[in-house]
Amino acid sequence: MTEPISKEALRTDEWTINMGPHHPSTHGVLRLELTTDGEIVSKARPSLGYLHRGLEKIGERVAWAQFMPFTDRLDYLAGMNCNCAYAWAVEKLAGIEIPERAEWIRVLVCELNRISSHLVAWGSFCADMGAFTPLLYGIREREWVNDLFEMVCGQRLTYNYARIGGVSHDLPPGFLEKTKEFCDYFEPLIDEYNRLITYNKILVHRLKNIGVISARDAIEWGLSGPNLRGSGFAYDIRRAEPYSVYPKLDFNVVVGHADRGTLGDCFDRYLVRIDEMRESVKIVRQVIDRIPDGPVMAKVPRVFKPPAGECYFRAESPRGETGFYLISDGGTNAYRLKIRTGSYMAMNIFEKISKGVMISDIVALIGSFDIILPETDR
Amino acid sequence: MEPVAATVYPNYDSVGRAILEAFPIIDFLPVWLVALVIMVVVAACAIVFILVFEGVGSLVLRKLAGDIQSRVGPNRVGPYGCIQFLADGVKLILKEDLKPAACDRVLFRLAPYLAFVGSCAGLVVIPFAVGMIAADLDIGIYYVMAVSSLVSIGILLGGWASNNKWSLVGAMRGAAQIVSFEIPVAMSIIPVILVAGSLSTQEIVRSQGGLFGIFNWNLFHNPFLFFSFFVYLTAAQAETCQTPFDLPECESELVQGFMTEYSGIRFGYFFLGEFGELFVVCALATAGYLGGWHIPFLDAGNLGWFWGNLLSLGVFLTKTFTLVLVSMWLRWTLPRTRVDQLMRMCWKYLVPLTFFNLLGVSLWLLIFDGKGIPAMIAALFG
Amino acid sequence: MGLREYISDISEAVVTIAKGMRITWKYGVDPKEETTIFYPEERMVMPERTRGFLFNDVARCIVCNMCVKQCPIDCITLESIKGADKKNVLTSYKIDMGRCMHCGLCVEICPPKSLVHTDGYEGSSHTREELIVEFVEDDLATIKARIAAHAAELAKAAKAAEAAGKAPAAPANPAGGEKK
Amino acid sequence: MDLSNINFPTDLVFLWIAAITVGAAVLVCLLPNIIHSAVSLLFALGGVAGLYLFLSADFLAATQMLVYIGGIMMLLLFAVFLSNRIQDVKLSNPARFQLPAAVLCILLFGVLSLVAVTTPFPVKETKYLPTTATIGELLMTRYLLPFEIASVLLLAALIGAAMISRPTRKNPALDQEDGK
Repeated sequence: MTEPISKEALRTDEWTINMGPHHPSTHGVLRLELTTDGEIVSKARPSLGYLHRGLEKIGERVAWAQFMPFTDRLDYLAGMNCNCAYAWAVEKLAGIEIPERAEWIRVLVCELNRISSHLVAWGSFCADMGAFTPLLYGIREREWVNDLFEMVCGQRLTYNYARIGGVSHDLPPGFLEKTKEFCDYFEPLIDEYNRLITYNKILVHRLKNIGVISARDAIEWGLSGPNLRGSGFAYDIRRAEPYSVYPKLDFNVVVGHADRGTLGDCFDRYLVRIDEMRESVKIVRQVIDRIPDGPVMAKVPRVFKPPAGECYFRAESPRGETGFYLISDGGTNAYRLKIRTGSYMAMNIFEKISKGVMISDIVALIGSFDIILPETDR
Repeated sequence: MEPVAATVYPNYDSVGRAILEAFPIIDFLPVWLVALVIMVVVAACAIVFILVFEGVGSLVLRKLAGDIQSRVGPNRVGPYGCIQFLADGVKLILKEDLKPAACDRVLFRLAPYLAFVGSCAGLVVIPFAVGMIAADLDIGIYYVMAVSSLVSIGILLGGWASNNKWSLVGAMRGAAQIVSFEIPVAMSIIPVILVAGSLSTQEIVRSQGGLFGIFNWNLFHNPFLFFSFFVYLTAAQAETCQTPFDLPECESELVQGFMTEYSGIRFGYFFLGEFGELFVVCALATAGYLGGWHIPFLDAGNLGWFWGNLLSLGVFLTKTFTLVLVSMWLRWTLPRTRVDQLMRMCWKYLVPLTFFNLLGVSLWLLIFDGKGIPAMIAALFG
Repeated sequence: MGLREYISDISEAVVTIAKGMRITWKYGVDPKEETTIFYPEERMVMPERTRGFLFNDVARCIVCNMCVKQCPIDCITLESIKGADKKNVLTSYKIDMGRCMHCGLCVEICPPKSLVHTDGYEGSSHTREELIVEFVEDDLATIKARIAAHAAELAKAAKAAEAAGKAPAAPANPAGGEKK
Repeated sequence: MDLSNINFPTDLVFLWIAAITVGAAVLVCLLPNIIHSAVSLLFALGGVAGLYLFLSADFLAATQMLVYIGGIMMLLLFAVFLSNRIQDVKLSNPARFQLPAAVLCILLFGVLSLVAVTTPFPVKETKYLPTTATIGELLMTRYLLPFEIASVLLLAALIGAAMISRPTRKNPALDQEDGK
């Protein structure tokens, strides 16, 4: 007697694949435990901590000013943003007014760094998708920005440029002209990138409708930065909670608009970064035109002891909100230092949205979140 | 039945005959020994050719990548890095041949040879020049399709024997992809067979001869063939796992897929096999659509043994290498598809298109009595 | 999926791929686009502010210990002994270049500006010990002898001054070694 | 000298190919690892292709390669690799009825040998002639109906396989793309 074959009899086993910590597409040492049924992923659990260095504890042990070089290591692609965010946070805690020119310089370098960070994000995302050439183009343009930063602070990756009370050096002569030159060179290239790969049919089909995050989910899971704006929610700390000289600047908050596929998919997050580069160039141009003269460093005592108290300061870094929560007991170092980063928050929702995608889409998801592992693990 | 063209090219059928003509002294030796010697020589020629092609090809691939990506590429070994490939080859041979502790030792060793043999056996029927073909098999193209199925077996076994889950995923993708894309590749070369009326590659090339230059190519025979050429190139790109479709070995997802655990010369065999396959599909495209070794406005058969072969070989290799370059150019431009999209492309786009083409070409041949557009235009002007 | 969509799908793919290939072609045929610097033969001109390896001009160093305190990762160690004129004299000034993160905080704080960044960036070595750079060239015995000589000189000067009945003019401190 | 009349030590090559075929076939039965068995089946099928070549059936040999090695072996390997816990299956069945089986085998072997030895095979001079055109013509004229019936059967099998393997779990993202 034969029984009809039921679907249950044809069930296939799931298997667990270990993706990372050594895997080219996990952008460092992210480890994912994939449970897959063939190519379909039923569960992807991120396992963090392979790059944990105890930065927050270090911050409680070294003096306020000495923590600045460590913030470079927080997000190595956007050191300037982390530098400035920490400086702004300490200044908010201590109530220091910094000179006008220093604020403008900080905004300038932050936006330049946003461009270079997004370039790497774009390039490595494309490399994950199999197109190797955009990565090299992105790195090529990033070298310009690195040259500029080397002029201004002497380093190409770990800048350590901001100081509590200002910035370490004034802009060198010729810097603004070179920056303007870079803007003129770079702005048409964004259109070229779009022609090269953004609207390429293969890329569009790889990214659209994958990893859809609704605006509500994005808020509930605490996403920030381009990952949140990719879901169509216009929340930019530079606008929502303005700091520094951002209120005086004219720029748009880029949001995803379901260009192809669904709102909040990987392609929207990708496009947000591309368009943000344009906005950053716009800001850089305004800063070049309007930057005032003056000192770049406020008077800060050599043994710096902020009054006892606590503060939270958030800044918009390329990977979302970079927030510093500081508690001072009036001593030379922080009583408690807590860092909130965009990449870590993006990892939370990973398990939720990676259900039912394919193995290739896992790579797309990681790339679209643009995570930096030192930032998630700290 | 005797092919008509064989009477036109009486003595240039194969390398074997060429060797016999060049060294009449071997007439004294026993026949089976001569045959054996000829087989070995021809096989050695093919292997040496594929080695040199692989070396130069990998160098050109890297140089091209450098040019496209605003870099330089290899430039240290020799002037402009021109002997980099020798250094690479020596490195591949000397490298330690690692085997994973838990691999299946027999199959792990067997797999690279299968892949290599499968892709390079196709060289046998490539018509390099007017008299240069290892064996002018009567089933030429069918033979290529048959032996290239060994590649998928090699990939599958290699991925499984590595005892690595990523390799297995790559092997499964590779096998499924190669098996699927064999259909559009075969279906898009069938129109050429229809036009030539033979499966023999040399016969197909000869059918495109004549003094019209490039307008005798099958590419311009009729619109369906023109379209079919591009379908063939796309499908061949997928069958050889070149970049937009390099799913079995995509380094950003599967970390080289089935090749992950291979090192040293075993990796080298896979690598050679990949390049060999690339050459074979491009050479078939040249032979089938781009007139093969035909020198425009010249009759290679009348140029004498030496010059005829040399010039036609040059023409054939130029055309083939152009196609190889296009494939590399694509490789450095495009992102990679996903596996389901790849299959969708195969079954929903390429396969129906090839059937459509096949129908179109058959009808064309039926209606216009086998004449192509250039021939009809020529007839119009007398 | 209608036939029209089917065909537009194919044509869109072809058009976007062709656009991309045009750009790679543009870069591929243009030799001027190469941005590589042939490093050992050509070198980048380092900007003025480059934070390369640290260098301490021990002749000017005042042994204030500020750099040691400022360094967030404690890669600077110095040892000193009391000099003849109550000033500290360096006997050892070591920087572990393997740990130094080139943040520049020590340079900024250095009062006599004797600690500077050079523009050097080539410092590979076979062992970690080789990365610990010692800036004081003389060994301890030499320095002690020099201090003793200085002390004797000072004493002589003091005696002479006592004899002359007026304050002596202290000679320059020679203990730091000669400038490199 | 005419190549078409080359007289190999034909028997030697034939024996070699036959040995490969038979040896691989024996290994299929004897190897403990089912995947090794599958791979030796590959060699057995390849050997059969070689035998076809000996019968001057080049088209058939290529078909053997294409269908059996490219298609059936592939499916076999897929099935073996992907089977649920294949390693747990008891590979060597507990041998029962050994004696009757042996008797049956010997009888069968005897009968076959007898037939092979006693049958007068008409030996013809082998002439290597192209067979492709003839086969094609026969398939399209005389054997058209069987050919078409086989096609319909295969098509039915194909559709059935597609139906069975249709995924139950749906990926909304993929569906959206499909459903255009």
